Amino acid sequence: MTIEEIENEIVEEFEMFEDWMQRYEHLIDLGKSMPMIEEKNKTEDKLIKGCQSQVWMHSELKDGKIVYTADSDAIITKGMVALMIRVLSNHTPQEIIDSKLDFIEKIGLTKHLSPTRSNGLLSMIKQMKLDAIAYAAKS
Amino acid sequence: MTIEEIENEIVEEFEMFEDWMQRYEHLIDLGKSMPMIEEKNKTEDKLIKGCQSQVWMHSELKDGKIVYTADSDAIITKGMVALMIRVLSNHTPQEIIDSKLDFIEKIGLTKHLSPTRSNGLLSMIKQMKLDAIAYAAKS
Amino acid sequence: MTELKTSTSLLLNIEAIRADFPILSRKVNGKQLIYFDNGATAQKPVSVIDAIDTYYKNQNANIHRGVHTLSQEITVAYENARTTIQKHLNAKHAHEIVFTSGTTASVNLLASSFAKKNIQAGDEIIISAMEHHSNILPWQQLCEEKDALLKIIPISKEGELIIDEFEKLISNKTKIIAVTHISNTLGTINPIKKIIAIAHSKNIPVMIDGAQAVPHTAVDVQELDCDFYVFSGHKLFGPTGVGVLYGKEKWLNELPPYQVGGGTIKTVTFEKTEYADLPLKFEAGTPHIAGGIGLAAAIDYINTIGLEKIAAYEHELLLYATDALQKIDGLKIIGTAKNKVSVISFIVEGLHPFDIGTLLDQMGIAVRTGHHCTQPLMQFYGVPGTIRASFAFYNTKQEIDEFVKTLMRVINMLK
Amino acid sequence: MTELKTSTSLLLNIEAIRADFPILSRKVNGKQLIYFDNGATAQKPVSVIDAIDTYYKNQNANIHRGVHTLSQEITVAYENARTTIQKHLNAKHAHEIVFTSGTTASVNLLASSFAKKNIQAGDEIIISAMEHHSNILPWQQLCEEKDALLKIIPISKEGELIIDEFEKLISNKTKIIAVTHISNTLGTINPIKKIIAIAHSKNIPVMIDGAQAVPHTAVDVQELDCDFYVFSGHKLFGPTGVGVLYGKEKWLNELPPYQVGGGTIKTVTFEKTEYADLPLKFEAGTPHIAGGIGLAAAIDYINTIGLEKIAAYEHELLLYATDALQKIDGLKIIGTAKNKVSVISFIVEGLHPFDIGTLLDQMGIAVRTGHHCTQPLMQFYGVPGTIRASFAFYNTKQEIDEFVKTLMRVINMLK
Ligand SMILES: Cc1ncc(COP(=O)(O)O)c(C=O)c1O
Ligand SMILES: Cc1ncc(COP(=O)(O)O)c(C=O)c1O
Repeated sequence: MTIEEIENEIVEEFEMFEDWMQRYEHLIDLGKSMPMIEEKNKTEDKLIKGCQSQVWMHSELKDGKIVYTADSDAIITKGMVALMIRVLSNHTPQEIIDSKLDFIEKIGLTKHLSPTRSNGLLSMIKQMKLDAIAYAAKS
Repeated sequence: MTIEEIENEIVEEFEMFEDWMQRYEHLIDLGKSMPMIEEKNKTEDKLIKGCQSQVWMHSELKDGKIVYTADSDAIITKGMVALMIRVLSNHTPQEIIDSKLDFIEKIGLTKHLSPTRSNGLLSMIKQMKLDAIAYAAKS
Repeated sequence: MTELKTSTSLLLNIEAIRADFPILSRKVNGKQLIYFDNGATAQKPVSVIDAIDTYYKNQNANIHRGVHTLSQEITVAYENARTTIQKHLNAKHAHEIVFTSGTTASVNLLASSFAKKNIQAGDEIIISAMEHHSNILPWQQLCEEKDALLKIIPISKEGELIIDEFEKLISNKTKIIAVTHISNTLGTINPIKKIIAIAHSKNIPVMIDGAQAVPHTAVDVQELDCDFYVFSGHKLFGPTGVGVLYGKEKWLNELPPYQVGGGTIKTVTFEKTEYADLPLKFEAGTPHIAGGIGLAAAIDYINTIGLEKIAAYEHELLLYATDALQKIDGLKIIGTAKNKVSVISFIVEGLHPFDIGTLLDQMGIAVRTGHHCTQPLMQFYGVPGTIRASFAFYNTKQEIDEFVKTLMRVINMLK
Repeated sequence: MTELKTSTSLLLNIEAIRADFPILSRKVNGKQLIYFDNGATAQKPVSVIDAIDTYYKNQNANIHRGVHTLSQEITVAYENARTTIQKHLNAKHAHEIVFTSGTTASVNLLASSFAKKNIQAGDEIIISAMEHHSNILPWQQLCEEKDALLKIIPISKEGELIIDEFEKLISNKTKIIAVTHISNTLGTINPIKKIIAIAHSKNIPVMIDGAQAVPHTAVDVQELDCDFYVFSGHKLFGPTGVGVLYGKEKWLNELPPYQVGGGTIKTVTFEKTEYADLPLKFEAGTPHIAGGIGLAAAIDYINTIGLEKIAAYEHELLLYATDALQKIDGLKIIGTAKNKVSVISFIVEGLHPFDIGTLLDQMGIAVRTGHHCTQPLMQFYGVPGTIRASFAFYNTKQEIDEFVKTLMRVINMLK
């Protein structure tokens, strides 16, 4: 599936829920079942510090595609990371760089995107894209 | 006349005016005809500094009564000084110390009495009373 | 406890009080707002909002230097606001009340001004382990600049200052002690009168951070005999951007000005400047006039209710909530001092405060999560942060019931 | 001139504009208020007052650190306010906009922070002879502390900076230049672009005091290329207690923090503190949230009118009033620069400004009298003070007529 197709899938998924409480339940489930970063990769340089919670994000290039793994100390944050990984992982650096990620707006996650927002979803996306740029430059 | 009698006289005088513009005219006239301080007494230590205008105030004891003379660079301030001198001059230190000066309130001059009021009518009265206390202590 | 509950609640007409706070009728995420973040900032009664409104609509002018009526009227009003604060703190003189932009600004002013003459290399400053960053960083920074030493009064696991240890910290190099009256994270009410007495027996001045105290308790600076007392307007149901530094006249006269500019001077030439009398010496520039007026309105408001009644009612809320929270499995209250105000920090085993806070918010309940600007305290307790519910006198037991019920649901979701 | 009058006036619907400012319908001493003290502080449009009202009634929460909805919403609104200011000044980044409590605080912040690393004994700082005390004292104080030298750009009798002399003042010891964009006493618009270019040709940074400029003219900090630009909200039709320090990113990153406390840090231990990124590094403590929101509302308001139109209309008022005042016997205008905004200072031979101001006030006319916090400038002109009438875009020619008529009556009374 293309990034956009996955995005649409997620938007449909989220539209099924009646309220945000259910959406958060879903995020929590996603968080619990996320592809976890290996302990050895949980290093300081993989750490994205938010004011409230932190994220470790690791990427590898496999067959020209980036595979992300991550962890967070907060489960909701982890759920958001999981969403991002589901959308971006297993795509080429260029596809990731070009992604618009409109689904964030569509599913109403934008309120977590404010520049000062504690969990730093924005810094997370920035880091994922930066990794992609780095791989693109190398290839 | 006692201090209180002079005060009442002034209150009556001011009640005759229809508006504050006329009162100010009267103050200006009083200022112009005030018993002036001698130049040699216009020294730094006789100076009461306001933010906007300044007053020189000199006092002498004559036959057990204090005689004030003064000057100011602003004519309205001078008028107010003149009023104060008319009330307090030629009275004994004790009478001056005891004076309540209710007329200030009655003729509506209180708005010039605010702690930060630029012309410092308050500092003026304070200085006049301090002089009286000094003379009372000496006698 | 049920009996106590009814009896004290009757002291306050909470329904009427709540009607004074427009924001309390707001909905958040489709739910009725339950505002338990009062420690961060308090809500404003309509009398405060109206005072600000009236100022801008009818009275606005610059103060102190104008001869015209508007300027004179508002100068008097602003100075009356100062007097309201003076009386509220029972300060000896109105000019002992310096307006600042908040607690943080007050501490910075004091630290900077105090250091200029009174701190040399090797000198010592004492603060406590439960201070807010705003009462740590200014002292830490000046210690770095002056090569002085910052000493920390330790606390017990319950979150109480260890007074014996405090006495041992004092040396003949101690130049000032800065402690919080009430901890914003733990709710602990510190024995500041005792601390001040001990310090004064060794001639050391004391600054009290009252940011969390003034909304909950009456403060009498003369009875406490503190040298400095600081707080913010916005936590006292007043406007943002205004705060107070109370200082004893003797100290304020002695200290050099901090910020300088319009209003702080008697005369200026390019060679030399003569500074104004108190409090203007410390109030450079056009002040936050609406802030001063609004803060006085806030003080008037709480005084019509009465701080004793407020304290009694809030204590009841504290007991009620503590009782209910303690029954929740895996929940641990951080800060269990004997003397507390209505601030409860807690963690839930295995769960992240951020997750809990986010889900509570979905249900309209505003609590604070994180380090509450007391990172060293978090390090002491070995937690990344806590969830903090802080109650004001407009909160109710029904709200606490709703909060506890929702919290249990949230914990279940996360487990 | 009559023709110009009608044509430009038509640009603005003054009646409608005046209706936006509630205070303008106020009576003072039984007379309709004529407010000509805009240089001291400007009046507030109802949109600003409403923004503040709405904030307190519906949005109040502490920002930046809360996970709950109220806190997030107002954080976004506050950061949007920063962006509004950024766009208004055409700054490159929003984080180049630092909120302060006013111009005076901005200058103090800059002087103190700049001095820490960049000023040594023997260094030189240049200001001008027409600065406001708020742009004199902070530099004077730091020169005393650091044993540096304060140099003064002289002015001509007309009240214009003498640029040739300025160039001569610059040496390889000059570390910073701080000049006002527009003189609050004289109305002079200084050639700051030229000053900045000259300074930059020698690698010296320049701070511009824009307190009197932002209400009258559009400012483009990138086009000016100034390193720092400061102003107050209350003179820009916004709330009291809020101001701005604009600084180029490169400079703000380089400068150490000034006030420290909650919000300024990434991590704190008692041993060491790591400071936050821009602009938070300079914004210690709970900010004046209502102030930031209100200031943005003020900027939105003037932008709906348009600063170009405002400047054109005010220029017309300036010419009209200057013309009428010049005809009065014994009246002397202080400040006759070619480039001026609508600020007129004058004296009347043999009469004290205070007397004139007091009597004008009796007739409902608010002007400022005194030294306008520019004592060195008064010394230069050899006067104890002036009467200053400063016009905003809500003032009218009818008001000027009334003012001139009353002034003549007042002069007669005093003579
Ligand atoms: C040119 C100038 N600079 C600085 C200031 C100080 O501004 P504030 O009092 O708002 O800090 C003023 C205000 O009078 C001014 O006119
Ligand atoms: C104990 C304590 N001190 C200081 C502060 C700082 O107050 P402000 O942010 O109003 O400057 C706070 C506020 O969080 C506090 O709780």
